[in-house]
Amino acid sequence: MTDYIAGGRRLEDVPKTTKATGVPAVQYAVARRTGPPAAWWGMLMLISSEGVLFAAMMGTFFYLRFNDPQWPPKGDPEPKFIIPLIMVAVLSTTSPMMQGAWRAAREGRLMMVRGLLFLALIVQSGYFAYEVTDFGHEIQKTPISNDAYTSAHYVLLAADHAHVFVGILFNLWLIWKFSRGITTYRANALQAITLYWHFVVLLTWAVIGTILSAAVG
Amino acid sequence: MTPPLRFRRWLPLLGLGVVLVLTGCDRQQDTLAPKSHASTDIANLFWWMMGVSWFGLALVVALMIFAWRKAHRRPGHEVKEGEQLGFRVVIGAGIVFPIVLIAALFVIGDIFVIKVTQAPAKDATRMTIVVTGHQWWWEVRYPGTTAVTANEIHIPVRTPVRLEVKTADVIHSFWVPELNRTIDAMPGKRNAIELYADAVGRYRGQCDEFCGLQHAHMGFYVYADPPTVFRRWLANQEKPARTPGGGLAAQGKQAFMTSSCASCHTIRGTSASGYVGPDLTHVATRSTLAALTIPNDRRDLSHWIVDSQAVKPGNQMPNMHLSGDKVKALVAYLEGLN
Amino acid sequence: MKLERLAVLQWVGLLVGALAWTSVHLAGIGISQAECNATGAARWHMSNPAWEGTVLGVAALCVVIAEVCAVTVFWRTRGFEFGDGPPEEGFEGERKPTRIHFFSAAAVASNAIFFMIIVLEIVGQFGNIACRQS
Amino acid sequence: MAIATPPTPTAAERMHLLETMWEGRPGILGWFTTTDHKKIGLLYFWTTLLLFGAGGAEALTMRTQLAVPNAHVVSPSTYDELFSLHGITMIFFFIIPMTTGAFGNYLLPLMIGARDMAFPRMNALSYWIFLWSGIFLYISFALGVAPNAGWFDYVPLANGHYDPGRNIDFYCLAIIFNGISSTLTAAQFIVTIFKSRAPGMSFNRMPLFCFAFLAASAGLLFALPLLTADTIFLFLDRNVGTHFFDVASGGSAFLWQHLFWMFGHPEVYILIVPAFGIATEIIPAFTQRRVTAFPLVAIAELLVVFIGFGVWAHHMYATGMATITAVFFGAATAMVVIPSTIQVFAWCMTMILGTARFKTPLLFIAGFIFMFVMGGLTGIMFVAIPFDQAVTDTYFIIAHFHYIIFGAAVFPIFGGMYYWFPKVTGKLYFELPGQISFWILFVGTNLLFFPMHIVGLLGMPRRQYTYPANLGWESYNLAETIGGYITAAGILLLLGNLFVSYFRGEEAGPDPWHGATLEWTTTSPPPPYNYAVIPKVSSAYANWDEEDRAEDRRKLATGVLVLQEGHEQVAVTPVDGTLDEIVEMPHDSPWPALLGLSLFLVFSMLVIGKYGVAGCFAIGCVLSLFGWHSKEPQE
Repeated sequence: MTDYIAGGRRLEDVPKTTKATGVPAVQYAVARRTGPPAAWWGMLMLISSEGVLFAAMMGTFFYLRFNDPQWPPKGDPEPKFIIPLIMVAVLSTTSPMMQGAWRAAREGRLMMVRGLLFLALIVQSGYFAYEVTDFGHEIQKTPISNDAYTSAHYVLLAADHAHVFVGILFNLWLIWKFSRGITTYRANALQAITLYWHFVVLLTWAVIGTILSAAVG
Repeated sequence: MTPPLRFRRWLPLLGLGVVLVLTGCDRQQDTLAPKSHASTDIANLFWWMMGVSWFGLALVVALMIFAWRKAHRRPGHEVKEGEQLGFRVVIGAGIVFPIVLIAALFVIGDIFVIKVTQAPAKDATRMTIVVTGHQWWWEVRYPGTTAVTANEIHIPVRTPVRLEVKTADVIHSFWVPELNRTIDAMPGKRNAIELYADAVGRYRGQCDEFCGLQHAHMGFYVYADPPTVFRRWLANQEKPARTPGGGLAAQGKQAFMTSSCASCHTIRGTSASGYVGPDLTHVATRSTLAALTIPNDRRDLSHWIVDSQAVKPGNQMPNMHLSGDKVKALVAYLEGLN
Repeated sequence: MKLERLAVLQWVGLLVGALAWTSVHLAGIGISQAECNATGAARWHMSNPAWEGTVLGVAALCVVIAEVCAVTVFWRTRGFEFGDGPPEEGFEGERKPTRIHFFSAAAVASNAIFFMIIVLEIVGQFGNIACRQS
Repeated sequence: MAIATPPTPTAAERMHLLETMWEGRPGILGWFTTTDHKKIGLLYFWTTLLLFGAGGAEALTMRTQLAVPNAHVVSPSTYDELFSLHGITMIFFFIIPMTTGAFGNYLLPLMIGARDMAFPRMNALSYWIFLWSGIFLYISFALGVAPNAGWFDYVPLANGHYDPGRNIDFYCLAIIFNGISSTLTAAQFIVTIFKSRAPGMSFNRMPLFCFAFLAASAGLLFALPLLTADTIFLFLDRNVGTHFFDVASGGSAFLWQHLFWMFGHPEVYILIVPAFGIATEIIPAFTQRRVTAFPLVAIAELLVVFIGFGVWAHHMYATGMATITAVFFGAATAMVVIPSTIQVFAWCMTMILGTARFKTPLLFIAGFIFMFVMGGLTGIMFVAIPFDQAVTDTYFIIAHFHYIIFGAAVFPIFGGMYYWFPKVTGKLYFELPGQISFWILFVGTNLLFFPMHIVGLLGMPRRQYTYPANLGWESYNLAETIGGYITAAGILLLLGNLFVSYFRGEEAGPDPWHGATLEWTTTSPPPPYNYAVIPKVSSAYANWDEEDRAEDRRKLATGVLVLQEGHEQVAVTPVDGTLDEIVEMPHDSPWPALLGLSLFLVFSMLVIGKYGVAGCFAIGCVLSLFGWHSKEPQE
């Protein structure tokens, strides 16, 4: 009777990950496992689905452009350049923050995790607050019902902002969780949500790129 | 592709019901009774494809029957026995063979046959007809002339005609199975096909894309006339409507112009110039009403005027509550518009 | 060849062909749309055949490379089970390249299909009149 | 593994521990809080069966209306609602939830030797969302504002100007609502297949059933967002005044069709690939032979969905796009056939090389192969663009895709019902009525669908509520209607047989067919923890590997990998299935049901335009999510 498991791993080497609570146990468990947890894979699936959603919306933007001799059409303002780019750059800084938080969690530095999460939350909320107010102003100046261009433009932006908002909710929840100590379950969540934020940052770049493309060519 | 007459004789034996397709009596929309080179090519393509398909089906069924017989002959086997044979068959019959066949079909269909069925080159035809789909009838115009009619298209026989299709509201689809393939009337786009008829005659067509409540009642006729007849017809259609000499018809005209009819229908040469319903300038020359829903005779015409919603529920023409003699007068007037 | 390298080649064989076809399929459709669309033609003035020919050719090349990898791996791992076989000797502990063998066999078939699609796309491109409405 | 007779007292002890650890709350309430994939699978089964009844009733009503020319069984507007609902119901509310939801949920964890899905609570959530979306759709029917522009909802017919009622708003929201459920299920399955397989089940040792469900899930995951985007656009066009599809303001009617069919064609393969999976389970069991050409069949199941993403515009050949655009789709359409031919010949060769016992399940699979080849061959005809353009939107198309969707997708579902009935209920069904039900169904469906080829070629367009008498269509339509009723009778006999068998059938025992895969190693019905020992797997036909099963029994005696200390399951590396970690699984939870309900409220507020109220309910959703995650598995 062998205690080997397929792949030549001894049973006692296999960590009981989600049972682990408290810094040392979690550190041990997470270090012992070779691949990312199911939570990370689940998030990967959901964001790849979301990715297709955004691909469809950007594809729509360019497809409609094929049919319109003038883009943006008469009466619609050219998209603003500088500020949006700065804002995305700012949002991008939260990506390394989240990564850092996840690393700190792996190394069991709990205060570090809380600090970075909080910092990221501040930046993200700032970004979101600005973008939403800006969105409000724009849509009052040039209503969404102007033409196909404004429709695609605003829907794309709104969808992106919605994803930022969901990310903010995630982080609020994480901070609440990590304020009550660490478990592998929370560490997994942090790893997954970090992935989500990397995705949102990429997404925002893509969306802004699509929208600015209206100003060129 | 050459019309394989042999196929017509023995292929039907393979497909029980398909026999009936060939020995048809009153089949006016038979894809497989082609009356033009385009639809002939399509039909032949189908016969070849169907022939090969029956062989494919027979092969698979034979394999399954063989499996059943074998299991009875000598049950029991060694689990991995014959794996190589299995692989060979799957690769040969499952990959190589179909790839060759289907690639050939692709080349025949999408390189050669499509040259006949796709839109004709801009200058390939001497004549162009513009058909506009409405909910639920067809408007027909002859560019370069003032002729406008509805639901009944006349073309000179054995003359390629460029037919351009557009829509006034939703997506419709222009389809005369015996003359050519389907072509959609897309918003903001003008699609074209070639309309050509080998023989003098009347060909039935129908809207092929779901276009709302009365999609079922959106048929039309294509008349292929001898050139002289066609020219006479077109010349007549160009004329403005004849003014009735007097009597009942004159009252009818009066009624038409004063009632709401005039706001929806056009009668060239009068004040009636509505665009909602069909042009009635020569309505009496048409054999049917409401896109082939009812014949164009006195009884049906008056029924239509009195209560069109009962005949074709949901159509754009409201029931206008006219007195009996007013209706009589209108019918008399319209029947005179030939 | 080392097992790790075979594993890498196996993934190349399995994924590169699929990736190449996906990209060329979308790119080719996009190019034809851009060229055969009044607005697009007015803006880009690109020669459809030249562009289509290039992207399709490159994609075909990628698929061939993938196929070569797949065949190599399949050949190097011949003699192993695909994995549907009975338990292997010494299966506990060290692992045999059955998975690599399995996926390489799959890749050989799939790349053949992708290659055929691209061939047909090339035939369809150059056998038809550019921008004629179907 | 003979669970019924534990080898040693200690083993019995362990199994008792597992029992207490895994069994959920008893009674009715247990069904609302359950996270057991088997219970959820059964919930899915009964719900989809109900909706199948609805869709079937709609179909029969339409066939009755079309039995004779110029009939007045239903009004034109009702007919439009009927064919729209029939399509939507059968695709989104019967086949997908029946295959992925019912069969997948119940069987997938069993086949990969897992104790539950990777995310049990999310699994429950997808069921509740599905249930509520079904209720949402049929509320519209009850209110007389059911979708009435077809399941394909082409604009401009579906926009506010030509369809002012709430009908299409119900369509958009029902599709999005249901899409959430399917997306969650798809992600769920992929992760479960990646992470929860039994140790040693590397990809090349995974049952073909799992490959099929992997393919279907991937298809759903990447296809649904396209439809979601499309329906969002349509909803906004109708309610917010955007112009995505409004040609006058720079929109495009083609855009809807492209996005719709980018989803719609992969959809077709999503419908039939699980059926392939069922076939690749039933055939080995009833031929006692491994499916031949294993790697080719496995990749074919994945390829058919993958290439299926590249053929969408062959639904749009009549819209008059450029020929050089169309040929791209023609080429892909030509070669997407090959994976199917691979499988068809692999199935047939397996039957020939093995010893085929044509019991009811295998009969249904044989019927499935016949119908699938039939529909596939008419499908190949559409490679020729001119022919497609000649018969598009006629009954020829209806015949083609009903041979595929009813013949190729639903027949295996029926076969699967018979095949796994002993596993789920522990009883054997009655063989003779089973075979009779097959022959009735086979005759019925062919009588129902074959004449459609002919009326299609005779020029009968789809979606017309009646037809004139003088076009030579009458006899065929009458035959179709008769076939429709025969089919219905066959389905009733099938269900009746299973129903009676449930009460009167004899005991099945754990493995009545000597089936190939793991689920036959455990009791029928399986215990809440599925397997007393995480099974050892060294081939794709684990139940036939006697040594491994013997070793499992020894492990149970020695307690290796029994994991009775907690609510535990193993997690492996995605590709090679090396044991990686042992994770705590979450317990029963009421939150998924509550979240589903509050989502239902959100959508019903959206459909009547009360966006503020919808927002309030959305906050409710967020709160129930917080509540959901307040309890961690290990707590």
